[in-house]
Amino acid sequence: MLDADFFRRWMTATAASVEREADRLTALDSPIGDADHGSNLRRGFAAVTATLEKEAPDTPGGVLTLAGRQLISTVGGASGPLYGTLLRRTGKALGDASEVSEADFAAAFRTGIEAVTTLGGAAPGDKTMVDALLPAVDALGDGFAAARTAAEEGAVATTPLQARKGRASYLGERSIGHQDPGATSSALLVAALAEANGD
Amino acid sequence: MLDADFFRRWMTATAASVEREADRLTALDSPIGDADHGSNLRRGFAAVTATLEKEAPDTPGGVLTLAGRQLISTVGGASGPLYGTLLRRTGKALGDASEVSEADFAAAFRTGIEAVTTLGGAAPGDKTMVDALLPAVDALGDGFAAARTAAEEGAVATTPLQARKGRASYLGERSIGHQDPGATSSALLVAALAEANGD
Amino acid sequence: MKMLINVPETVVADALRGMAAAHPELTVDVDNRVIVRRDAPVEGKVALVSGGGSGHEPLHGGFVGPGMLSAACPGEVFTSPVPDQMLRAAAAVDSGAGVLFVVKNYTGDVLNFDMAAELAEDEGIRIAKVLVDDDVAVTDSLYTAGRRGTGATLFVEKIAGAAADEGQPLERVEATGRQVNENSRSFGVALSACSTPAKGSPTFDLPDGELELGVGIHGEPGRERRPMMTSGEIAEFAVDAILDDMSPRNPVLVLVNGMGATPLLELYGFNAEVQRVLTARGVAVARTLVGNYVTSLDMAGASVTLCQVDGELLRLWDAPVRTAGLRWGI
Amino acid sequence: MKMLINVPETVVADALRGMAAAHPELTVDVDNRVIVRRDAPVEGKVALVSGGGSGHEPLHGGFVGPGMLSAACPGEVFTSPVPDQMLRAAAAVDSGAGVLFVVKNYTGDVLNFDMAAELAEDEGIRIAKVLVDDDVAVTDSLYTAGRRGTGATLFVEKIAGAAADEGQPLERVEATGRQVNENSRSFGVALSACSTPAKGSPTFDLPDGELELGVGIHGEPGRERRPMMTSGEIAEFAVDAILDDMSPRNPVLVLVNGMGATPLLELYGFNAEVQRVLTARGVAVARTLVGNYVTSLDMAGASVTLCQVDGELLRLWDAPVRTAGLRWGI
Ligand SMILES: Nc1ncnc2c1ncn2[C@@H]1O[C@H](COP(=O)(O)OP(=O)(O)O)[C@@H](O)[C@H]1O
Ligand SMILES: Nc1ncnc2c1ncn2[C@@H]1O[C@H](COP(=O)(O)OP(=O)(O)O)[C@@H](O)[C@H]1O
Ligand SMILES: [Mg+2]
Ligand SMILES: [Mg+2]
Ligand SMILES: [Mg+2]
Ligand SMILES: [Mg+2]
Repeated sequence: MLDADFFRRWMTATAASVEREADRLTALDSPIGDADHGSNLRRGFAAVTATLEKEAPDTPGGVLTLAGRQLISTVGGASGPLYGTLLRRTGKALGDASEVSEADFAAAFRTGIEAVTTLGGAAPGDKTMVDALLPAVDALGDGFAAARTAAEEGAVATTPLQARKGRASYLGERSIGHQDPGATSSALLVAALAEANGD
Repeated sequence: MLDADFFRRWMTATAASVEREADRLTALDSPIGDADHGSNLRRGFAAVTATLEKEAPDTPGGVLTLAGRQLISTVGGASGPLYGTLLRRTGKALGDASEVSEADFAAAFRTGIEAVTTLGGAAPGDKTMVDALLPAVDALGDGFAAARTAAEEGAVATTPLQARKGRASYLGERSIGHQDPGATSSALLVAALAEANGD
Repeated sequence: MKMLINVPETVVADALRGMAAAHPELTVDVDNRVIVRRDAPVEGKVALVSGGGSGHEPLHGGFVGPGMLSAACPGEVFTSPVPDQMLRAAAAVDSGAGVLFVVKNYTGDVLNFDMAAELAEDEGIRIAKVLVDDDVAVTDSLYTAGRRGTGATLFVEKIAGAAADEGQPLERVEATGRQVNENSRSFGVALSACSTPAKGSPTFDLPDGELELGVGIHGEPGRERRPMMTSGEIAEFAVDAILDDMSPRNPVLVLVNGMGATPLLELYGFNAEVQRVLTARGVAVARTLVGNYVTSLDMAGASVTLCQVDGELLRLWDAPVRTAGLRWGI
Repeated sequence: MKMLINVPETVVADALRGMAAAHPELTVDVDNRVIVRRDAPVEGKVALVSGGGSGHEPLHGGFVGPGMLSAACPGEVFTSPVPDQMLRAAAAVDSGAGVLFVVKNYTGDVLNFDMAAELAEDEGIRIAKVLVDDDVAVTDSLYTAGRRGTGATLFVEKIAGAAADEGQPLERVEATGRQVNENSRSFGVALSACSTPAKGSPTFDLPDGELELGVGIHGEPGRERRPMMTSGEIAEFAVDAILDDMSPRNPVLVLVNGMGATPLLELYGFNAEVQRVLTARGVAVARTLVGNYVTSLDMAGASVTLCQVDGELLRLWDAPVRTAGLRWGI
């Protein structure tokens, strides 16, 4: 079973890896975007860990809802509302249970991802974060490590795609050949899940 | 004896060498000035030859006075009024004789150079056109070729000087080590004199 | 890339402190990143709120004042602001007559303003929205996020702002803003990329001798790269790209906009070519504005925006405006 | 260096055509290179004429209009205009009350304006002159051509222009202009060199990680090169260089001026630092202007100008002005 502490560790691990990889995320956002994805997420997840320390919600749902709200309030851009919605809706779906099973989490995470696709309108193959998140949640049944691998493969697989959503879509065919920054940060998020689990 | 045709040839030869050397003059004006000396003089002497063709004055004084007025009206910057005054005052000093001796010209040219120092306030050693013009007029007694050599040496000798007049003076000691663009174009003007004489 | 900054993290806050010092006629909330007209809320009048990533100055903060915006929300550089800012701005300027959000069509801006609208309506503030999407370099199709909002933002903010200042109701101010957007088309070119403080180096490589056609205002590359063109050729390309997509029967407002690092001397020269091409194509010009209005940090380049105007829109364009970036009539 | 131009030779003429199209309130004589207020000569009023090399836009052409200049003469890029232009301008704007030449202190500008003054007086036009020399980076001594005229030109043109607009006689307008110059000091820094169209490449090399302190507005290198500094450090250096040379007891006007390629976002941030330093040094600020006003083509960098003002000068500064580049009160 996963408790509030697990989800706090997830957020802390995400913040750490986003901090480590911020320059790479920004560099990926440079040829096909506006060169801010790394600094956006760094700002957001630093705020998330700070607020989690201060408010210390004691349920899994409370942790993720607060984290999502904080991302919405501090990130801006496309990724702020999208990642914010992902976590907030996942958190809401978890309700106020003090512990949740891995299956509960997988179902809630899928709800969160669906909220992202509703909000942003992206379908699989549009070269967005969805291309890492969906394979990850599909693989969650096989454990966090499998989800991590699926997310990473999903991120890499965005390279040959032509973007249809977000800024990269303005480039038309010139977006082909570059890995999507948002899919890359989604892979970090999922990897942090495995890390929080000690995998 | 030197007739109007000789002075027309002088101006044409100057225009041609300024045209050839414009980029070098501008390049010299770049580290210690504002990178326009070549284009300034090219514009000016092109206008001079055009106007001389159209108006065709028939005295040495007429040619130089008209050339000087034309420089004043088309060059601008520091070099426009200075070179314009140089030629205009030289021309005025030659009066309306239809031919002048080399000695007449040397005396008139000195009057023109004095007008330049009065107008611009530059003394020898201030790293200006004066540093090529004065040695040239001093050497004119030995012929145009000697004047050319003196002007060229004078121009080269500006390199180690610290500028005290014109834009280069703003640089203080950083003006040391660069040849003065105006002294360099003055050497072209004097060399054209030798060329007009067939030296 | 050298910049006149302290550290990248404080660039926006530093700029807001500097704006506050230079413009006593504005209330600048540095901590919450909201710039508001000192006299807001103006009794009985619709308020206009806009915002977007920073780096496009004077847009939007420089357009706050009588006759134009009531408030602006600057985000991080090239990053849409967050809903909290927009909500705070709306609350500060609403007189009860409602608030019009002017939103440039970028995924981030749209999502954040939508969230803010929901929150504001929860607080009883009436919200309407105009989405600006004027950039013909982007095809508006299922395969893109739709056209970008660029130069037409200035026209929308000025003209809808004048309508609001006259006391027109929210629905009419919104309709006017939409009409201005529908009547407007833009096309931009870059001679160099720009450098964001966070990245510290140019967002893309643009070799000497080449230019990018069809760029936006966020340092993204354009649709196409070509060997360098003359000002006259660029004017033809840009105007024709616009006229491929609109056939003005009324006279147009012309905005010849600098991306930030192109000297005004060049912009005026470019304007001469734009006017030449418009005349050749039979397009009548009502007014022309030349300058750096919707910029892209230190990018070299320019954009052209045309906005077709009838007598009423022209009257609103000519109406008095008093902001840091645009000012006439008062 | 790519530029948005046709060919270097027509840059100034192209820009004038573009200005003419954008500003119907100006009479632009493209062939003779004179920009004149449409309503000139204004009966009974002293006229102000300025000019200088092009590349500093909006200076001077952008400052022609009610409350400021009567006419401007743009020279080639970074090259003083010729006497013919100034004479033509003076003849076009003189109402009989005389003409004030506002001349930046560069050898070329001084010589050409002096020649024009002689010619104008031959034609019966009364001429007075204000020489602007505010740049403290240059020592005013026998060993230099004297201090350069930079940012203070804007203050002189605005304030003397307001005095002329009020109908003050030539001697008083001249005295006011001189007083403004004497009360003003500037200091500029460059983060990059600029490229003139004729040369087509940067006028000097400035490696990454270094800046030039004490630059002028013509792409000349400054007095000193240093490792890159923060915005706050630059503000301290610039303000202290100015205050070494003046001890304002009255409040000052502050101009935080961009050299052309520095984003407004950075200029506002720099202003915040300038204001911080001024407060720390006990200097009171009356008004602040931030923007690209006296530029150096595409140079990145900024300058600070302070002008000490008493109540009368401040009143004239606040007086209405309506030009392309500076506008308030009308
Ligand atoms: N409509 C969308 N749906 C899902 N993800 C999107 C959408 N638009 C953009 N993204 C994701 O957001 C990422 C960019 O985030 P970021 O750079 O922070 O925002 P912005 O594009 O506003 O600068 C993209 O790489 C992409 O993965
Ligand atoms: N006061 C002066 N007296 C004599 N020559 C001068 C003076 N000032 C400048 N010069 C000459 O003018 C040259 C520069 O001319 P130019 O570049 O055409 O004008 P500007 O300095 O106005 O750009 C200098 O190299 C110098 O030789
Ligand atoms: Mg981005
Ligand atoms: Mg020069
Ligand atoms: Mg962004
Ligand atoms: Mg010059």
